[in-house]
Amino acid sequence: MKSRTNGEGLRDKVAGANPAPVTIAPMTQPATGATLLEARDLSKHFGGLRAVASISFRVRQGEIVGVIGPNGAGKTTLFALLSGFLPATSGEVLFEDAPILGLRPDTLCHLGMARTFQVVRPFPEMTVFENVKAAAVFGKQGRRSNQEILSDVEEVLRATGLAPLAGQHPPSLSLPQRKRLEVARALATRPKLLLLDEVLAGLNPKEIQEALPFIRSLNEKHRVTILMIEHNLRAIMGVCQRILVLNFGQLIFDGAPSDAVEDARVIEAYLGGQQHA
Amino acid sequence: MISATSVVQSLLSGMAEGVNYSLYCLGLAFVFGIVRIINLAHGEFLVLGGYIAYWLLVKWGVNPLLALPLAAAMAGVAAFVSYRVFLQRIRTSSELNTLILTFGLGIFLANLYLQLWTADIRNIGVDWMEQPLSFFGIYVSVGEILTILISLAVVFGLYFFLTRSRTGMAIRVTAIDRDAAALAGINVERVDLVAFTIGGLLAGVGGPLLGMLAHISPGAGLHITVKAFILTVLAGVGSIPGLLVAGMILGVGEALTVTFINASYRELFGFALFIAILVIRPSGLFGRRL
Amino acid sequence: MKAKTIVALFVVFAVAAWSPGAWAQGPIKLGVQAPQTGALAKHGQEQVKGIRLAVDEFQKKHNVQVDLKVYDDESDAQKAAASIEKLAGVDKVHAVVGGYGSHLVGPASEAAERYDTPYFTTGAVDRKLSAKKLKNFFRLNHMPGYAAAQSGAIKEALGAKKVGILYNSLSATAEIAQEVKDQLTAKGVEVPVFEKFEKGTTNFKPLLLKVKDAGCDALLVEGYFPDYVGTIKDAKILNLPVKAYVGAWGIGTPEFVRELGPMSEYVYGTSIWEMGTAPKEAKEEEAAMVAAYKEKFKEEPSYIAMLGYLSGKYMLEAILKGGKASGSYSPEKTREALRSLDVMSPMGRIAFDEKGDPKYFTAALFQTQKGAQVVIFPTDRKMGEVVYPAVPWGAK
Amino acid sequence: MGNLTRAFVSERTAGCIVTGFVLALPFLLSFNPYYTSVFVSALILGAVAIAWNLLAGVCGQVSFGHAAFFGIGAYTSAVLVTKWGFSPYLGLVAGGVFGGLGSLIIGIPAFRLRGPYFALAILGFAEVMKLLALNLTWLTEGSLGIMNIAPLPPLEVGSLKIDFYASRTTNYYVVALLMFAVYLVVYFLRRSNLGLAMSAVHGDDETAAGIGVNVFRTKAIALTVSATCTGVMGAFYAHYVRFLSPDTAFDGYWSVMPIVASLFGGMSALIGPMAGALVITGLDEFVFKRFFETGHKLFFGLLLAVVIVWAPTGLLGNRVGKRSEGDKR
Repeated sequence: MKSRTNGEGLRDKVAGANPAPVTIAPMTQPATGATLLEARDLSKHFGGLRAVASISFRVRQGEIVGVIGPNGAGKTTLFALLSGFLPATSGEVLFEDAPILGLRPDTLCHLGMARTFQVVRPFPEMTVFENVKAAAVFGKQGRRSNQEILSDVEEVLRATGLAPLAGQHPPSLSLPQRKRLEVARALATRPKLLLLDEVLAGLNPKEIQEALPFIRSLNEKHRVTILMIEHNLRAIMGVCQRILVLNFGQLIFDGAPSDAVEDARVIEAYLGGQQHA
Repeated sequence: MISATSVVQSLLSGMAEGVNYSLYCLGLAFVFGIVRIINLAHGEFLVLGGYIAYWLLVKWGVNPLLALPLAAAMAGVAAFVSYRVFLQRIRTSSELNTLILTFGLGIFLANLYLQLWTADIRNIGVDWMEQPLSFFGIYVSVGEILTILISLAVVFGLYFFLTRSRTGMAIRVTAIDRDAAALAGINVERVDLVAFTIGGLLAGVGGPLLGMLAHISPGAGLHITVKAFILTVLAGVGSIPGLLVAGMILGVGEALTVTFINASYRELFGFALFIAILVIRPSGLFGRRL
Repeated sequence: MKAKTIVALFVVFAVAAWSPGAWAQGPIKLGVQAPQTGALAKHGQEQVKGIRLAVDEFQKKHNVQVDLKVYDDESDAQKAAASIEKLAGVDKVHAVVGGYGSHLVGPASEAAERYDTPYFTTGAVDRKLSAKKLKNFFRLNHMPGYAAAQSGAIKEALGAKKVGILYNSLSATAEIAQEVKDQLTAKGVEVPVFEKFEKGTTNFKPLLLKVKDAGCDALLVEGYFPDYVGTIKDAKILNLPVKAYVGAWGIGTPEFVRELGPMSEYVYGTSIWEMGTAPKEAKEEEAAMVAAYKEKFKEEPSYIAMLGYLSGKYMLEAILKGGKASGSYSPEKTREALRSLDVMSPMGRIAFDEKGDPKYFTAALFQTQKGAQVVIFPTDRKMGEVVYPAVPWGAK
Repeated sequence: MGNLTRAFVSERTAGCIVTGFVLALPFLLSFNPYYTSVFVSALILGAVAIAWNLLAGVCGQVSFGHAAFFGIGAYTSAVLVTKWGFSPYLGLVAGGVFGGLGSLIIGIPAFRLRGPYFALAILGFAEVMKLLALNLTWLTEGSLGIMNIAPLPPLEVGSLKIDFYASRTTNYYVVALLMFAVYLVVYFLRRSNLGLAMSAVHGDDETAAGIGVNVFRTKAIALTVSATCTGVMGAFYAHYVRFLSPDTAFDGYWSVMPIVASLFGGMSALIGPMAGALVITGLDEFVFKRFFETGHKLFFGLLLAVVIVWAPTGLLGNRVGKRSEGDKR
């Protein structure tokens, strides 16, 4: 595995740290538009409840795809299925054309898929540095020198603006900082596909404004494909090239964000959802 | 070689033993399910009930109907005091700490009994309870029937208390979702105290029965605690009627192991079953919430 | 005058030189290692009571001060050995008595051997203990004596044809069960049921039903107090049709009678000593010990207390005798004194073989009749007639 | 790397203090054989507690049944030495190996259990092992136990003969050596990448899996190493006490006391469990037993309760644990 130096420091605008050369994910393939992730008739039932009902979609390399839907629409369940945290009831998931259902989360991570959690889950007894280091060490298989790992960790910390906080323990961080740690940890595994579960939730508008270019930069400069769940519609419109809309476990829309707001079913899902709420 | 009557008799004895097992472990399971404390001093509370009953029944000839509630009440008081003095102060720290605390409490109590009442083994013998009755060649004693009735009454009493009474509801809600309960205006701290005290009371009922069916000694508590553990896991945390079934499975399984295989494998049966259930079905046989 | 004075002075000096020689040894230091807490606490405590009584009497009788050190081994093997380290290594006691449970006495006697300190136990019957041929190891009772009393009585006094043996899985009971079974089988008595149960068993019915279905005449329970309580209670409920109930040790004691009341009646048990079983020669000693014990502790002595008493007594006598002979309390002299011991005691004739085992030890088999222990076997120690068939749960 | 090394500075300080104390202890006790033998037991316990804490404190998997591995180690060595004439030194190694293998038997099915359920599964395993030791008479002599287990044979270093039969002090130093070996294994393991994985699993095993940590393998290594160390200590115990029965080898003491010592000393510091074992033993021996011949356990129980209420993070937990955190800031 070779890492490539990237001269630009776009994420530094988010982090507000010194511009510096950054090494993050390897780019094994350029964003050719080939399918990176594909779900076919993916379902998950909890007893009688169909949390995810026969969903099919594709994510192409280099895309930023948003997943939206009312509460309880099955977004987080979908993520759990894709990332191997929950076994699916039926269906198929292909990652780089290979079936991945039934693989453990750590194997998926080694293949190049990383995720963040909606509710941040840092390792509380480890420092920020150790949190990220663990991801750098175990995110990819194969032995790497300590030197390589450490430089990776430092790059990710700088990129996410966590470098000054490296020695702190997560409980002492603010929420935006912890969210950044969550992303930093996922990033340190050098993923091809990043599943972001509401990384913007709980941030104030200013913080969101800072975070969006960062997400875009991950995609543009490092060609990390991103699938992100988001509640903040404005944010998702601004950053995603395509969105998936879920309602009651079903995929009701798959297309450009601008088309979604016109779609009758999407409007009904959001308004209807509000009426019942 | 083994007659059919003996098999039936053995089966029945296992069921009776099982019902009593359920009673012995009720307090521990209850406290574990509600307050999330594994009370390693459970057996010692039970033994306390046993000693109180021994003194009242055997030494002072008090009526069993009065002695039993008194014994239970004393164990309840002991639990109440233990909670107020110690446990309450560390509710926020780790589960492990409560484990060590109750373990220490158990050692303290067992040795206190040793100092107070010597190492003598005590038997609560009430003559009329020991009389055997015979039905179609199957024998039971008055005391056995009585203890089974008491056990069932306590188990179902607790069940109805939890499902019907206001306090019971509060306890259940707290067990299911502490934060929600607190938001709903339930004083969860008080629920913990009440639940722990009830756990002591329940143990206190078991003590006299243990003294009647077997015997009590200062160190008898630990064995009971371990058995209670097994049953709680077997039944699934939080399932009170499940305890009865689990108790019976254990009691009958042990009895039939002796009848058909060998007495040396009796305990092995219990632990093998325990591990098997844990691995196959970690939530226990009836692992639903209350 | 002068000569007289000189002679007198000489005598005084001689006395001073010799007798303070004995005095100069100072008090006898006797160590006790016994469980005071934990599973065996009960037995250990009784044992210590007996030893304390022996110390009292010895001090009065010989006017020699005895420093008694009692250490609790907490019913734990490591602590048992450590107690000996403390007694022999730190307190430098002249000898150790006590010890209960073969698994505690094993490591303890090993430790005593390391310190070359005589070790005299009354609570460990395992054969392997003396098989090591430790030169400092002595005991008052051992397993074959118990087994012989049981098998002999079952065959000869009761004439049972089929015997069911249930035994506690603990070391001593497991060993005696095996021994009794072998002896019975050799005598032509059938043993169709031979089963081991765990300590803490409370439901004995399935086991007893096996005894019932096998048609046994006698039920032999090699266990401890709780096991007797459990089996007798369950046998009563099942109305178990056997003709005799025999327990190993610790049955028929005053505590047993107190706790079980009428259900203690007719049980058989092996005993080393019960009130009134002393041979003629030792009747007086027995009565004196019992009276003193009651006076001191306000309760009847059990056989464990008696054993403790005797071990304390003979050990102290041996230390003193050895010390008198040589001028110092040396382990070697104490051992010699013990090995030369041959007396009639309340528990029969006492002398040791080269392994430290009691040469003449045989237990007696008694039956509890009206709350008292009536020895029925061996015939030469017989105190009364056996009531057979009779079981405790048949008594009213 | 700087952060990591700094994090261990105070641990190292605490380690040095405890090491110095352990080495000097026989001198402080003026080689009194009784106290030395009491502290041999304390160090055995301390080593088991350190091993237990690798699994619980570092990897977050609490076990209630370390007696299983202790007993397996003890019996392995005792059987090999008494029945097949192995050298007791080889027995120590074999005890560790079998302790580790035994842990896999229960670990593989039990790792999917969480929290108290994992702990209880190990407890059940310990009981099963004890019952097997009781019933496999042909191998273990059943309840009669194995007596006369050979002590460690004397070592001859030049003209110096180190004897383990009579001297408690040599036994003390051997067990101290074993304990420090266990400590170093745990210390370096925690500093390695594997230690990082264990800490991650401790923090949150799902997230750990999400960043590529093989959770099962990590837990298995923590358990196996912990059980191996415990097995070695069990084997040493067999040759030290020289008598083994199912009740003593698989005694609940070996399950419970390591937990007590760890909590007492503090689980956040690797040396905490060791310190806890020493303090508990010292208090029981020098304070409580002084006052009460028979009732000292009563105070021991009360002390446990009081300390847990008064210092829930343990004696060293407050100092070493907090200090190291402060260092990192």
